[in-house]
Order: sequence, then C-alpha cells, then structure tokens
Amino acid sequence: MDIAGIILSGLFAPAILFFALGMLSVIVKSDMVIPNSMSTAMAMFLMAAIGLGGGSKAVKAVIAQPGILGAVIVVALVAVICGIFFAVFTAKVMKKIVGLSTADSWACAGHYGAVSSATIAVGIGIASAAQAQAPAEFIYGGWMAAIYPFMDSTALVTAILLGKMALAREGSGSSEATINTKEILHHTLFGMAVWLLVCSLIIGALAEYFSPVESERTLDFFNGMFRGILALFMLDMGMQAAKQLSALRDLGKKLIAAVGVAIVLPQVWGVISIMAMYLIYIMMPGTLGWGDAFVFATIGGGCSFVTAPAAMRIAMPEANPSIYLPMSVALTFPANIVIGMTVWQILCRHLWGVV
Amino acid sequence: MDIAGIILSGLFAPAILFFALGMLSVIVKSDMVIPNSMSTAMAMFLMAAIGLGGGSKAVKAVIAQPGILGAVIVVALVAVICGIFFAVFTAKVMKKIVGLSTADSWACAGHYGAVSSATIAVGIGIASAAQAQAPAEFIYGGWMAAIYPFMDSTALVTAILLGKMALAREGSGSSEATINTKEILHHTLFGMAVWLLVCSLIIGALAEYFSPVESERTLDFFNGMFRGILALFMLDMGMQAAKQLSALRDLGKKLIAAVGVAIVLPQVWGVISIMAMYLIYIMMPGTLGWGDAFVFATIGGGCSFVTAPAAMRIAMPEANPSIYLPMSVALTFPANIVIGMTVWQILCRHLWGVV
Amino acid sequence: MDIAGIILSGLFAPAILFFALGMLSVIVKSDMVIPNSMSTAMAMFLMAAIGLGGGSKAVKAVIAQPGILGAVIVVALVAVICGIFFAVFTAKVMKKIVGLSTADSWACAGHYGAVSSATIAVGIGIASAAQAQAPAEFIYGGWMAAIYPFMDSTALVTAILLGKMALAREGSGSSEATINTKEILHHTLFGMAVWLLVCSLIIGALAEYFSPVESERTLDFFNGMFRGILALFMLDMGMQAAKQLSALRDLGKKLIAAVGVAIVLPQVWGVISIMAMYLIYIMMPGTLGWGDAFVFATIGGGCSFVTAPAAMRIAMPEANPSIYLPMSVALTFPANIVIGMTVWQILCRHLWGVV
Amino acid sequence: MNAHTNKMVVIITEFSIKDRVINTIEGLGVKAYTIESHLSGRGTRGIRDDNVLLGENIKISVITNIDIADKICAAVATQYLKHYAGIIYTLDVEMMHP
Amino acid sequence: MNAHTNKMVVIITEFSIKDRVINTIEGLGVKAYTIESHLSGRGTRGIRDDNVLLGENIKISVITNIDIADKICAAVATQYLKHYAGIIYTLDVEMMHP
Amino acid sequence: MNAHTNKMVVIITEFSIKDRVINTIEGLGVKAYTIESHLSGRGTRGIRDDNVLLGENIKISVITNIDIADKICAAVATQYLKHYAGIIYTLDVEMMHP
Ligand SMILES: Nc1ncnc2c1ncn2[C@@H]1O[C@H](COP(=O)(O)O)[C@@H](O)[C@H]1O
Ligand SMILES: Nc1ncnc2c1ncn2[C@@H]1O[C@H](COP(=O)(O)O)[C@@H](O)[C@H]1O
Ligand SMILES: Nc1ncnc2c1ncn2[C@@H]1O[C@H](COP(=O)(O)O)[C@@H](O)[C@H]1O
Ligand code: NA
Ligand code: NA
Ligand code: NA
Repeated sequence: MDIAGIILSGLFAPAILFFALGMLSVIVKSDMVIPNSMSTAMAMFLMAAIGLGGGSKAVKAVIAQPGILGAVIVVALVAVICGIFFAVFTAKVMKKIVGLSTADSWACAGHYGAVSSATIAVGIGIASAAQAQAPAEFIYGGWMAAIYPFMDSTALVTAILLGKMALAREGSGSSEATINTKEILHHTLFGMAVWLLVCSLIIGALAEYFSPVESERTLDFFNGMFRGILALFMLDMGMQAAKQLSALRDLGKKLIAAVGVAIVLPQVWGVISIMAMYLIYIMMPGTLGWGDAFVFATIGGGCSFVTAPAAMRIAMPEANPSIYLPMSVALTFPANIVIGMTVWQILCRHLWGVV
Repeated sequence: MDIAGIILSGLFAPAILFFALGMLSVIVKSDMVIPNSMSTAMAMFLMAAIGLGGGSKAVKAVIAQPGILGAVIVVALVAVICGIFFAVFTAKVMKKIVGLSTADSWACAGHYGAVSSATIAVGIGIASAAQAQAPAEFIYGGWMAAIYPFMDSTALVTAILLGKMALAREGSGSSEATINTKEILHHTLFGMAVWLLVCSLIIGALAEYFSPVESERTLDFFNGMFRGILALFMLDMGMQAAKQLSALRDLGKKLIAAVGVAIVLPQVWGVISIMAMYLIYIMMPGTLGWGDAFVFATIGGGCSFVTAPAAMRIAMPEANPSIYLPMSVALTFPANIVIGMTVWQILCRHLWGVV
Repeated sequence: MDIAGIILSGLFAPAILFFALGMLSVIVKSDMVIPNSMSTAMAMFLMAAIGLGGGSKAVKAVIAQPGILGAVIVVALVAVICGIFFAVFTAKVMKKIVGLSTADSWACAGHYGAVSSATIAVGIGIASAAQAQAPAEFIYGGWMAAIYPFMDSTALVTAILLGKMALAREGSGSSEATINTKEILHHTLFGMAVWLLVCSLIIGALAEYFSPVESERTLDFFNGMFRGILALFMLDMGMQAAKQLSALRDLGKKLIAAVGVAIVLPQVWGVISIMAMYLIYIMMPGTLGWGDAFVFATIGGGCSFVTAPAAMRIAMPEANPSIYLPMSVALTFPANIVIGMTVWQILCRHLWGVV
Repeated sequence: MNAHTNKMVVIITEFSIKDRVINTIEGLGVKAYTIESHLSGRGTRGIRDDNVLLGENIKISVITNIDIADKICAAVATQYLKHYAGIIYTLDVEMMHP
Repeated sequence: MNAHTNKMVVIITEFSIKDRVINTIEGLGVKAYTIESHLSGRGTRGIRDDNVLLGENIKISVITNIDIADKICAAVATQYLKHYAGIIYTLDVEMMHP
Repeated sequence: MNAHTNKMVVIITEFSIKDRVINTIEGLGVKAYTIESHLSGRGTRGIRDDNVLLGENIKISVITNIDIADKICAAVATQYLKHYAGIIYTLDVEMMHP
C-alpha cells in the first residue's frame, strides 16, 4: 500500500469517522446521549478483548518460538523505563514550556506517560488488519498488549509520587486528609482498566494453554465484536472530547503552548518508542514485526484519558481537571489517531523495510 | 415462495414473536424489565447499522452502476413529496374522520408522516434475507436506508409548522414560552435517531470509498448482530406497546374510528409508496428491485414512535401524548408488522413479477 | 480426552477464570464496577439464548425422530418429581444437619431445588462444545433447556407453599400483610428468568417450525455471542459471590455444617439427576446422549441465585437473605462449576461408555 | 405566591416490595407520588448495595396533608417494615405549584 | 458552624424540557443547581414511567434565597407547567458549606 | 405516631471520594445513611455532568442528631471540600419509623 493509501484508509476508517461524528454531535448540540452504563460496558469489553487476545497470543508465540520470551521481557523493561522517562520529561515540558503549575504539570505527566486504551485499541486494529491481509509475512505478533500495564502503572506511580514530593517541597501540597502511598498504589493497580487488562491477560494465557478450544471460541466473540464496539466507543469518546473543548479557555494565555505540546509531545514519545523497538529488532532478530513496534508506539505515544483522570482526581486533587482532561481527550487523542497513527505507521514500515 | 409461506414465515419470524412476547409480558404483569440504557443502546445500534449499511451499499451501487445516482435522487425527491403529502392528509383524516382536536391531528400527522426505525429495520431484514436467498437476482439494492431522513424530517417539519399555524389561526396555541422555528428545526434534525442515521450514512459511504477493508470488517459486526438486536429490541417495543394500550381509553367514543384509521391509513401510505417506486422502476429500468420498493413502503407506511413523540412533546405540548403514543406504538406498529409487511411484500413481488 | 484433560480444560475455561477474576476483584477491592443494567442485559441475553436454542433444537429433534417427544415428556415429568424431592429433602437437611430455622431451611430448599441459569449455561457450553468436536457421535440433543422451567417452578412453589405451612404450624409466620398463594404463583411463573426462558422456548420452536431461515439467522447471533457474554456474566457473578462471602459470618457456629452441605448436597442432587437420566436412556434407547444427562445434572444440581432470592424475598420475608444468598452464590455455585462440572461430566461419560 | 404548607412523607425501602407499598399507599386515596430508584445505603439490616442479587433501595415521596401522612406512615410501617428493610420520615414543604 | 438558612426549590417535571427549564432558571441569575434523573411518578397527568417513549421525570433542586426562589417558582410554573407535567415545592434548608 | 425530630445532613460531592467520605462519616460513629448516585449539577466548580470522564455527583444523606450532624459537616467540609466539588446542607425531618 502506498503512503497516500495508508493515510486515507486510516483517516476514513469507521472508528475515526465515528469519533468525528461524536465531536460533531456535541458541537451541533444533537440530542444524542450515550448511556453511561453503555460507555462502561464498551470500555470493559475493549479491555477484556485486548487482554485476552494479548495473553493468548503471548502463549502461542512463546510455544512456537520459546526465544520470544526474552524479547517480551526486554520490551517490558523498556516499557518501564519509558514510563518513568515520559512521565518525568512530560512534567518538565509542561512546567517549562506551557507554564503550568507544579500540580498540573505532574498530573499531565501521569496522563502522557500512562497508556490510552482507545489509542492502543485503534493501533491493534490497524496492526492486526495489516497482519490479516498479509498472512505470509511476520508483521504483528499480537502479544504487545501484555506490555500495556508495565508502562501504564509505572508512569502513573512515578508521576503521583514525584508530584507529591514536588508539592511538598513547594509547601503547596493539600492540607486536607491526604491519601497515602499505599492507597495511591492501590488505585493505580486496581483501577478498572489496568486491573481488567491484567486479569484478562492472565486468563487469556491460562485458557490458551490449558483449554485451547474453549479459549478460541471465546476469542472469536471478542475478535468478532472488536471493530464494531470500538467504532461505537469512539463515537462516545468524540462526544467526551467535544464536551471538554470549551474548558480549554481556562488555559488563557497558555493555550497556544498547550495546544502545541499536546499535539507534538506524544508524537515524540511515539517515535522514541519506535526507536527503542527498532533497537531490539536489530539485536534480537525475528522477534518483532513492524506492527509490534507500531502498537508499542501507540502505548508510548498514547495519552490516557479514562484511567489517568480518575487516578489523578483521587491522588492529586490540587491539579485542575479542566487542564489535563481537555488536553488529553480533546487535543492529544485526536492528534494521535490522525497524525500519530499515520506518522508512526509510515516510520515503522520504513524502518522494517516494508513500504 | 408461495403466499402462505410468505405470510407464515413473516408472522413467525423471531422478531415478530418477540414483539408478541413483550406485549404478553406486560399483560400478564411479568417482573421482566428492560433497562432503559439497554433500550437506548439497542436503538443506537440499529440506527448505526441501518445507516452504515445504507451508506456503504449506496457507494457500492453507484460505483458499479453510476446511473443509479439518478434513481437515488429521484427517490429522495419522491420521499420529500410523500413526507409532505402524508403529513397533510393524515392531519385531515385525523381531524375529519377520527374527530381529534387540531393539536392532536397535527401531532398524529407528524407521527404517520415520519419514519419508524423499528418498521424499516424489520423491512430491511426481510428484503436483505430475500436478496441473500437469491443472490443471482436483483431484489434489493440496499441503499434505500439513505432515503429515511428525507421523508422523516420533511414530515415532522411540515406537521409542526402547519400545526402551529393552524393553532395560531384557532387562537388556541400555547400561551407559554413558545419554542421558535429554529429550535423546532434543530430538534427535528439533531434528534438522536435521524442524526445518528445521517452520520452513519455518511460514515458508511466515506469508509466504503476510502477504507473498504476496514469498512467491511466493521459492517460484519453490525450485520452479524442486526437480527439478534432487532429481536431483543422488538421485545422491548412489545412491552412499550402493551403499556400504552390502556391509554386508548382516553379516546372515548373516538376509539373505533381511531383504531380503524390507525390500522388502515398506514397501509394506504405504504401502497402509495410502492406505486411511486413502481413508476420509477418503469421509467428508470434496472434501478429498483422489489425489495427496494418494499423497504420504501416500510418508510412511507411506518409510523414513528420513538423520534416523533419526543419531537412533538417539545414542539407541540398542546397535543396529548396519550393519543398519539398508543395509536402509533400499540395499534399501527403491530398492524404494520403483521398486515403491512405481508400486503406490501405480496404487492411488490406481484408488480415486479416474482411471486 | 482423558480425565486429567477434562478437568484441566474445564477449570481453565475462560468462563471459570473470569468468575475467579470477579471474586479476586472484590477481594483486592478493585475499583471495577459492572453497571447493573449490563448485568440485566447479560442475564436476559443468556436466558433468551438458552430458550431459543432449546426450543429450536426440540422441534428439530422431534421432526427428525418423532419418538423423541416421548422422552421429552418423560424427562419433564422426572424434572417435576426431582423439583419436589430436592426441595423437600434440602429443607430437611438444612434444618437437621445445618440447624437453620424453619424459614431459612425452606428458603434454602427453594434455592437448591430451583435451577441456576449460570450453571446450566456453563453446562450447555460444555455439552455443545463436546458435540461440536465430535459431530458424528450423538452426545447432546440440545432440547434439555426446555426442561428448565419444569424443575424450577415446581421446586420454588413447593418450597414456598410447604414453608408457609410449616411456619403457620409453628405460629411464627409473618403477621404482616401476607402475600397470597396466587401472588406467589405469579411471581414464580412470571419472574424475569423463567418467563423469558419459557417465551424464548416457544419462540424458538415456532420460528424453527414456520420460519426456519429467519430462525437460523437469529440463532447465529445468540450462539455466536453465547460464550463471550457468558464469560463477562461470570465475571459479574464472581464479584457478587465475593461480596456475599463476608455475610457467611452470620452463620456463626453453623458455618462448618453449612459449608459442607452447600458443597456436597448439590453434587448428590446432580448425581441423582444423572441416574434418572441413565434409567431413561436404558429404557428409551437413542433418546439421550451423555451431554443431555450432563445438562440435566446442571439443572438438578444447580442452585438458583438470581431468581430464587428475588422470589423468596417477596414470598418468605421471614427468611434471612444473609443465609441463602451467600450459600448459593458464594459456596454452591463455585463448588458446582469446579467440582460438579468435573464429577458429573466424568460420571456421564462413564455411564455412556465414552471416556 | 400563595403556597400551602404540606407534609412530605419519604419511604426508603427495598425494591422488591415497591409495587405492594404503592398499592397500600394508593389504597389510602393517594393519587400522586414520586419514586426514585437505584439508591444504596446502610441501616440496621446492614449494607444494601445497588446490586442485582439483593436488590437496591428505592425512595417513595408523597406530598400530602398531615392526616394522610400519618396514615401512610402507620400502614407502611406495620405492614412491611418488620421483615423488610426500610425507614420512614416526614418533613414540611410548601407546595408552590399546583 | 455558622450556617445560613436558605430556601430549596424543587422542581419535578418532564425530561423533555430539562434544557429549557435550566435556561429559564439560569436566566434568573442562578448559577448553582443539582439535577436528578430517571424518576418515575404519578400525578394529575397520570403515571409517568421511566420509559424510553414517554420520557421520565427529572428533579431540579436549587438552594437560593427566598426572592430568587419565588421568581423561579413563578417563571417555571407559568412558562411550562400548563402543558407539561410538573410540580414545584420549596423547603427550608441550612447551608453548612460553603 | 411518636415521631422524633432529627437533622438530615445532605452532602453533594464528587463520586471519586465516595468511599473516603463514607469512611470519615462512619468514623464519627454513623451506622446508617443513604447514597444516591448519577446526579449532575452546576456550582462553583462549573458544570458537573454525569459522564464517564469527569465523574458524576453523588448525594449522601444521614439522618442523625444535631451533634453528630455538626461533626459530619465539619469533618467533611475541612477534609474534602477545599479541592473537591461539594456542598453540605441540613434540614429538619421527623423520623417516623423506626
Ligand atoms: N439514619 C438513616 N439515615 C439515612 N438513611 C437511612 C438511615 N437509616 C436507614 N436508612 C436507609 O434505609 C435503608 C433501610 O434501613 P434499615 O431497615 O435500617 O436497614 C438503609 O439501607 C438506608 O438506605
Ligand atoms: N403530591 C405529590 N407528591 C409527590 N410527587 C408528586 C406529587 N404530585 C406530582 N408529583 C410528581 O410530579 C410529577 C408530575 O405531576 P403532574 O403534573 O401532577 O402529573 C408526577 O409524575 C410525580 O412524579
Ligand atoms: N446552590 C446550590 N443548589 C443546589 N445544588 C448545588 C448548589 N451549589 C452546589 N450544588 C451542587 O453541588 C455540586 C458541587 O458544587 P460546587 O463545589 O459549588 O461546584 C454542584 O455540581 C451541584 O450539584
Ligand atoms: Na503514554
Ligand atoms: Na411514514
Ligand atoms: Na436445582
């Protein structure tokens, strides 16, 4: 497929178009409302599908080629390092370039370091479609979803702990009943998304190993519904994004810098993620396809807007949700699915020599 | 298939039986309750499925046979004319024959002129099943769903504007904070159903054109689930219908005329719709199959009971919901899925010479 | 498949693992919450799927082999007898061995006599998977779901009526506005689960007979989604089970006996159920496969925890929900899906001579 | 505005007896009330979560005169609240419309 | 704590006019309110079930001073409650925070 | 009926601190309360929609004596309502049962 084809078929995929429709619905003040329980159900479905698929494919891959386990471990380590690195440097950028307060900078750090389930879902959709269209080639191993929690939890915990310390140094920390480190770790690890994902990964792996027939039948359901649910979920996210747009006003004079950073920074994190994968690909040949690197870019470049806001609201109440929410859902997410998906895909294909 | 076969397999389709079960559940006072958010989710699914399928098939049809575009435009024009005509004459019939008040007559006009998503969904189910069973023949082009908004919005706007004018002439219009024409148009065009449908049509068309592989995978989800969701949705509608039955008492002496009109009038609108399609079929050969005419009949004959009540409640508060709601959902809808579906199908097959 | 294989692939099926994950989620106090309307939607889906499949397969089986109708009737009669027997003896055991109060004993009787939809769903999943893997053999006729209401309603009505009489004898019955027998029967027969099941059975049968093509397309949806929805439903049930665990404290010194009975008794009822089926299999050869006996064991051994608690709360308010709820959902259900499914399956395969 | 002072009776109880309580109240001549569902809470019968198994709490509010209010309290308390979880309280409200 | 007594105005009406009623209230200078949805009830317009077709009831509560309270009652009652189902009542509450 | 006058404390705040507020209240010896979820509203922290991202409002009601009521108001206001959206108000109710 040529580059124009990649761009067009990416931009006009139903999921992206539904996101645009969701934004438009709010802008034209349509009466359309997506029930909250439907949102939750779709989010749960997507996390379970990502986890089950990842766990099952990880077991399959390791059985077929035991050496892959080494690559999985190395990639997980890289994810941990990236989680810390992205969080720390996002905080710096937010403070120095955008001029946000200490609390807001570190809250954003958590968001940009953590993983966006919607972004990785779109990425997995693209990578597995590419693999399905070229079954003979090795494009996407499918186990990359198992890496999600490593970067996500690391980044959130890093941002919250360092943020709390920075606030304490400033003496501006909340004088209120403070939430302790144990509680923070708890909410970070047992929040809906990452918990369901981790458990689904384990279930997917166990079922694949011990009960492959049942496992495959259950996966059929999740794979069959994945694109449809993702499309409707993106409709919802589009509505959420548009609702946050107006809050951007609160940024005042910092708006332009914030918009720029929200669009560019995740592209950089995505490219760094790809480079890290490329190094591993060079050093451990045959372990990673371009689709794997691409999905890792959606992990690194994605900016959480469902889990992180919930965790930050609890752990860092001093930070203003009207800053981190619109930046993540109304600026970075659309930028990622439009620009990021295209740039990262082209870069991966290029590095792996398949244009 | 012979006529008895058409009737039987139509009457005993799961969707129809689930509707009957829904009515029965309310009549026997079963504890069964369908959560509201599940109703909304199913309604949204159906509109998205109808829209995506229609948009995608329209693009496919026009690409395969560019001349079809002319037919689409002509059918859309006919739909606009029908929308006005059905609304105006329904109002007349409701006022003269049933003896309803001016407000109630025009409210009913909006309902009978507008499109019933459940009715068109059943119709599309039948037409696409017939096409699937005879892949070699040309039965149903699939783009007829794109015509929905043309008749729906036209009829609603016509009924509301003319109704408001009639009330103003009578001097009986609401003295309350009145809703202006702009707001009426807004609620008519951006109400959940028609808005989601129009956007899905556009998404379906764009995705089919630019991203056919992704589009097909997403459509697989919607097509695969269509019949099942429709069956459960009909269960819900059956419950809603039975709940409205008792409100029919409010009609008092007008009850018999109301029942008669609620059953017969939509059959007439359906037959007129078929005749219009037949004319186009004669004049533009090869553009319409009998399934297209049949689906158009379910558009014309269908009587809205989700969108129109919501729009009328906002735009014409003087009209009594206890009249238009039971007439549409508890009388006309069952009549249409039992009598209409049979009569219209037989008429279409007959005119197109396939019995 | 050898016995170890049966055990392992049963224990590590996704549905079972999701149940464990659900329990774990509550134990680690994860933030995960399943919306109530999603629970209801999944429960409704499962009942409709079980009913439609059962009704359709019953018609298919009788058409293919009219003699099967005799077996269906005999099995239904056996189910009625089992319903009475299981209820009466459960009450005895609960009173004599566990030492529960009269009200609590009879409330438990209703639960253990009635049918657990989650248990039969897991059973049907196993039986139909076995049949699908060995299409040439006769393992599972598929109509056993039609037997569900016979045991369920009988057991509930028996337990409520005999329980009320026992309480009246003791003079300890509720002095409050009492609910009469008619109301009890109403809630037992028209409660969500059994009503939806019965209606789906009838719809499945009628649609299969008169509208086989439509029927098959609708069943495709329900079958395709069955395993996936079941897995997510089991996640929910796991959470419910864990939430009830702490209520077991209320049992005080009766706890050990209660745990023992909750685990062992249903195994006995399951084995008796299998023996009854085996007798019929001997006397009416060719009517029952081992899968049929196995599903009947999940009917007999299953302990209701959605329908029965609701019915008992209304009909026997004197009984303490903190006793019957944790026993059924937190003890018996996990015991059944782990021990029962294995034991019953091995016994059935053994009796039918297929190991 | 010419408002009239009234009593508002509020019943918080189990969902499972909703229809019966409404029947009892309507039997006292009450023709207007509001129902809120999906409440959770804690009381003498422990934690009542809004979950599928145990059922949730509901809240029935009736604005009426003091006589009917007393009758509602008496009837509901004696007929249902021995075995079913529930509380009843009243407060003064001024009806502004209608 | 130094609490200040206030009026709470409660409006129970149809979901379909939610946005318009909120506009009207905000037009009177009100910048704070709470909305509860999915109520069902019975009144002079019959039973209003929480269902998809007829739409449910909602409850809008505004804690404010007595003047604004009166204005809200008057505005909402005259502008909406002739054709739409709904009641308005007020009660005394003490605002403890803020 | 022999009713006893009580205070009802009502807290409207963010869903995200539900468990912590309940802990605080229970820490004051309160063993009974009712929680309503899925409220939306507007206040000094802007519009709080019932949506998945920002989280909704909840309403916690406690019927108790005036002393505990004051303690609840003080504890919740100082511990949570600086950074989290929320209001607290009280009203008089008569407990009819139990
Ligand atoms: N003091 C109280 N304040 C607020 N709500 C209460 C109180 N007592 C009981 N409730 C509510 O009433 C329900 C039933 O109470 P109980 O019958 O005491 O378990 C509880 O689940 C709470 O929702
Ligand atoms: N006396 C009342 N007590 C409690 N709620 C009421 C009362 N009257 C009306 N309502 C509520 O207000 C809604 C509209 O009332 P109406 O306009 O009288 O039909 C009803 O559906 C009830 O939810
Ligand atoms: N005056 C008021 N009347 C009713 N509800 C209020 C009022 N002020 C605040 N609220 C509710 O309390 C929530 C939090 O308020 P705030 O902290 O001021 O943003 C709002 O979202 C409203 O739901
Ligand atoms: Na990231
Ligand atoms: Na029409
Ligand atoms: Na049983």
